[in-house]
Amino acid sequence: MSGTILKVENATMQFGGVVAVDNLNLEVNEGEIVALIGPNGAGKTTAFNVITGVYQPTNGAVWFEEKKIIENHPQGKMKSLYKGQHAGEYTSVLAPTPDQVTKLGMARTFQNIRLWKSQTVFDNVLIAKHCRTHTNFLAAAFRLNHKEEARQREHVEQLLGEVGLSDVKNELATSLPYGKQRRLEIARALATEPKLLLLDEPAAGMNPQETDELTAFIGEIRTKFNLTVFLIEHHMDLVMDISDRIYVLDFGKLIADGTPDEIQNNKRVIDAYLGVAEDA
Amino acid sequence: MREILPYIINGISVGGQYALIAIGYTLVYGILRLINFAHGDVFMVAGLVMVYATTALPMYIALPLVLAVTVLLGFLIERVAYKPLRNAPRMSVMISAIGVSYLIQNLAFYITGGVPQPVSTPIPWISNNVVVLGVSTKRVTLITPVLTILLVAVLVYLIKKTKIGMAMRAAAKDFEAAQLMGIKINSVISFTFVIGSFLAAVGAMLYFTNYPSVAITSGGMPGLKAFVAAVFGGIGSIPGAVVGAFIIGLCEELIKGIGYTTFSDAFTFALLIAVLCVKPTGLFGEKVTDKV
Amino acid sequence: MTMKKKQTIFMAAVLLLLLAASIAVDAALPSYHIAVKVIEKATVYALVAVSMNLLNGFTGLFSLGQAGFMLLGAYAYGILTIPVAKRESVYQYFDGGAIHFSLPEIFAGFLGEGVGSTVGMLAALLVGGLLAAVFAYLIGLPVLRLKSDYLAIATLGFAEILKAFFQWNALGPLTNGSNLLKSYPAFENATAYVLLAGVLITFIVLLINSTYGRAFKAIRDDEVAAEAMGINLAKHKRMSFVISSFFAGIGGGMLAMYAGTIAAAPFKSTMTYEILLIVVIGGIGSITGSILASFLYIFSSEWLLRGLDSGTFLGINAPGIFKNGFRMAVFSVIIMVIVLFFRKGIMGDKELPDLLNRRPKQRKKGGAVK
Amino acid sequence: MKKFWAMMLSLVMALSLLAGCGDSGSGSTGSSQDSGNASDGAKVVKIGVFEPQTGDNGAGGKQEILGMQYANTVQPTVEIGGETYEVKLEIVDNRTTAENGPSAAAELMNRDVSIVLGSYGSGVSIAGGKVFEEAGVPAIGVTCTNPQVTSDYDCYFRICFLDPFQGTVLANYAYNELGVTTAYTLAMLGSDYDQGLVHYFKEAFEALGGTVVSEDFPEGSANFVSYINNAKSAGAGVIFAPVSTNYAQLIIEAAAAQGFEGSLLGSDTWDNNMVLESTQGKAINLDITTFYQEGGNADFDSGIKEWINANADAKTNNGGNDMISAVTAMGYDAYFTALEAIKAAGSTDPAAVKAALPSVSYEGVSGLIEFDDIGDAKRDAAYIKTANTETGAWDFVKVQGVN
Repeated sequence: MSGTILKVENATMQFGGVVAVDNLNLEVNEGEIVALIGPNGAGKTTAFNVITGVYQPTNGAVWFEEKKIIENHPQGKMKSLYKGQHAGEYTSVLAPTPDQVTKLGMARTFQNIRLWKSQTVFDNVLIAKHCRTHTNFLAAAFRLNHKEEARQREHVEQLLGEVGLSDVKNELATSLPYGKQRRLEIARALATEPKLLLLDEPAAGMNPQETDELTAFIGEIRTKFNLTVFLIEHHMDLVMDISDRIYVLDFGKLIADGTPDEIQNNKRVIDAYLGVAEDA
Repeated sequence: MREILPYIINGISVGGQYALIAIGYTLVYGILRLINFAHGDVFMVAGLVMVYATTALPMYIALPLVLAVTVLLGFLIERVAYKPLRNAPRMSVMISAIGVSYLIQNLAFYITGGVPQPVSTPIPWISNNVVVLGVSTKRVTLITPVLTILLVAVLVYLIKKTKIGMAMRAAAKDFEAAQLMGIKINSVISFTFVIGSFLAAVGAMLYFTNYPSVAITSGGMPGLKAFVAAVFGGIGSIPGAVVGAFIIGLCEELIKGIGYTTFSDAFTFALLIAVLCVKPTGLFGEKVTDKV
Repeated sequence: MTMKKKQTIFMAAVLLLLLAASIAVDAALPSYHIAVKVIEKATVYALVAVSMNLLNGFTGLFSLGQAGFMLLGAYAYGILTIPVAKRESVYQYFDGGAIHFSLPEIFAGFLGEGVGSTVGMLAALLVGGLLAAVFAYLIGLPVLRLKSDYLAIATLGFAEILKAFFQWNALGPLTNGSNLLKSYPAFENATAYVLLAGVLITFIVLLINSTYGRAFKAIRDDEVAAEAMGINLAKHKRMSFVISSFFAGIGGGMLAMYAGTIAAAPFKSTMTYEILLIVVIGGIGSITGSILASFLYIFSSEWLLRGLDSGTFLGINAPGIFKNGFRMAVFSVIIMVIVLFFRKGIMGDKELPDLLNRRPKQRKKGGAVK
Repeated sequence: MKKFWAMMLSLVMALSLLAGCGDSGSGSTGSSQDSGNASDGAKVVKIGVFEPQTGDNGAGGKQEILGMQYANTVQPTVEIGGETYEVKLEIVDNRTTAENGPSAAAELMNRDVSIVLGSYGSGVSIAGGKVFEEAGVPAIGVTCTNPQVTSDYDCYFRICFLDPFQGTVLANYAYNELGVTTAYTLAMLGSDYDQGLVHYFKEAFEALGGTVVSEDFPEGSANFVSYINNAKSAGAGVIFAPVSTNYAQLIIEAAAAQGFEGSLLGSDTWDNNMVLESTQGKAINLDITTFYQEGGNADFDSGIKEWINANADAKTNNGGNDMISAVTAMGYDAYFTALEAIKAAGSTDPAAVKAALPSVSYEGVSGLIEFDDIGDAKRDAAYIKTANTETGAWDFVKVQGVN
């Protein structure tokens, strides 16, 4: 409960002339549940995409488990277009692809659910195990990895049991009700054996009852899987309920951070965000 | 200079022919994000109709008829083969396009018996020989690039200034948003196919004035090359398609001129792969980022 | 699990039945009988169609380079197996060519005539597959980053470039330029084709049902999600592309065997389209569908529907309608009907055993039924 | 529903496969007796026609078939062992390319033919030859000019001249008669026919002391202007392009447009009415070699013209007019050569026909047909014709031999 698992350092993401994330600095400690909130278009998902390797930041770095995993500085046309800070401080380039980031122990869900549509619930989770297999394709085709495969299948069964999806494991993922699809996405992310779980609006589109269930669920899995959770959310009840700390983003800039109580009473946050939030 | 002049004149003419086909590809791709594989075959059908019409009817009826039939064909292809698949995966639509191309070729084969149809009554005046700068060539060779540029100018005006043109641009920018804004997307798409087929028909008339017969495979190669030209210029961009077509036409003829005739087609495809790998947006294309 | 086992047994039974059927056909009919030829050709097409399905149907990569990879396999097979004594006459314009050995003869040297030459032929097929795989690897590096339709056109272009190179006279001592390669050995009966293609297709099925196959399907369903779940897109796409090309290469070698001569000209986009349409008819994402469709397609076009082209069909004599090209016209109409109205083809993404065991997911609420 | 339809399809397939096997299984065991009896009691002998009707050589194949069909109307019966047999043509489309050859050939075997005629194009002939060889059925190549067709197979015979002969004849003609010292050759990439002729032409022309510039064009080319310009800048006095009919027209068009002043030289594929038509009214010199000269046999000419004009399909297949192509005449001769062989064999049994073929001697419209040891026609002369651009007809120039 001590080390910093994730550190975003001076990260700026600029698309053409638009600065989507502006000099973002944040830290997530091991075992915490940290929320990233902000009005629509504040750059929250962009920040997630930078952290998980989908986008390469224009400038800045990301550290995971005290190791620098992502770094970039303005190059090419961006050199003259760059509007952010800390130009020139970063000189090297580290650009892992999302799958490499995942393999390091960081898994995510998506704002708009992205399950594998033609696959069953069971297979959705099993496929996520693929990144932890050690066989090559020949061995896999000739079933020389049957022990590993059996272990994985068992693991998936267990995981589905723990998230309460055992009874629907042979259904098509897309045939599940919305709440369960969200849950399946989390289960799928868990199957990659992450240390840090990033949830992008896990409660989007849920009713209050489902939201409550989800809140409990997130708490549960944190303990069960010994996880750190970093989430984006609009449901303030959920955020205030489970977060240890909160970061607030507005127009790409960090405007506040602190405990739920501190944030709730922060004047700037109330002005910028709480007053206009539609879900609060 | 004297030596390469014939190659340049010929290259520009070939480029003009490709340009008229390439616009059809680029317009459709701009809106539907679909490679209309059947476009080259529409071109071929235009040639066939021209052969049949000009032998049976006087020129002033035959030529408008070619335009009308080709435009109708383009319209029908869209309605029958692409419209029902509007919400289907991209692969299905492409397969449908390949299927249509296959169907047109096979039907044309059935009708013509697989025998190339001779252009027995070429369009007068433009098929006469002329001598330019000491180089003998057909008049159509000189007319093609001029006519191409003229038509493109009209088309650009149409797209920039008229209402339907605006609707086309809107649809190309954001398909769904345009639909929500009350643009009748189906008529815009149909219109796009009509324009594309019209230009292909004009292209076919010029092309098959230069060449003595129409075979069922006549559309294949020019079609593919025109598509390469469209990609090269930046697909979705009309000036891009035209510039790309002229560049490809010129390169092809110059390559023949320096003796690498074996690779004159292969070069076009190598260029395509190189462009796609280095700058997939082509010369004038806009960058599209996918939303995650 | 038990259901899976049942399906496996069923598939094995079907394969054995096919094998038994081809043995019976071989025993009962002379090698020049049309039934033998149809089985041989359909088997080759089935292999190639399945290899294309692996790429287009299971990994979601729309590639149109299949004919190019088949060409590589066919040439590799021909070049490596033409008997040394025949090389002078085959490479008549190139002084007997640059290669002066023949794999079947080399293997026959120390394994005996029968076994040795078979091993040599298989080795040549393997080399063809590997050659196609190496080319796929190289071309895949730049091309696989492209999105669907660009990928299609780039692979199509690649196949055209290959064709030009293989017809180039400067490479004549190797490829015989525009002239035919021939006089090479071939399998003597349909059983050999069925056996080899069966083994290879079985391997593809095993691969698709393995963890890698599942990863391919994940890429097909949602690339972004697959990448986020730790699947290396570049690696897996390349793997699928290379494996598919490997089998296309072997398929090309087998087609060369079947045809008896090799020229680059037939390996054009039309051939790729034909295979693609077989895949579509069978159902994109169904192995058994591709196999079934290959047999149906080859059987009807080579045998059953010949009458459509030559005046009399099903006893109806109408030379005015049933003339050349009618068969292909009918085919293309059927294909359009399938593309537009039965988009899932014969099998959809199901396999033959699925039809026997209803999947549990189909029992559930209305929404679950597809 | 889907399940049902998949099952039905597989069932139909399986059944028809079995039915097919059953059918012809019995057919092939008792081949000669079966094929000898038609339903109406008249005896029938079947001649297989193995020709492309679709694909790149479709047009040429069809014209070749016309000759056979006409011959069949002229002589619909044959006397075998004192009995009159009706001759039936079994036409199967081999679709030009080699991978379609074996099944087309097998289909002919399935129909129990006694002898096979064809094909236009050598690649597919070699592909089919393997099947004929296995089945022991003789085949007569009509216009496949590649030497390897007959050298590879015992069963294959041929009535036309070969590439080496034709290439050499043309080289001699160009060098000696036209007095040209630089020649430009143009062949389609991937066509063994084109490349083979160019090879022999080049060999012979260079042996005579001339220089040859060779270029290839990719399949599907339409613009030949640059090639003509290349020929002009090479200073070529003659362009030799043994290409298929379609390209021949394009080359003529381009040469006329570019004002090429030398001669175009064509091979037997150029002996075609569409090629001739495209020269009409153009300032162009075109000489070709061919198997047959229209007007060589007045009866044949007028007969087949009448037949083509009376038959709409035949006219379409002939490109819409009644000009007789050399391949049509060759098809006609091939049919009668086959009849001679059947007569000599005194049987419809393929083995007997094959045994009788080597000694057949037949005076056809294209000249005397006799076979040498390999099975090739003994031909030592080709016709050279020139296109008359005013009248739109071929004018006979001379008979040219190798020497």
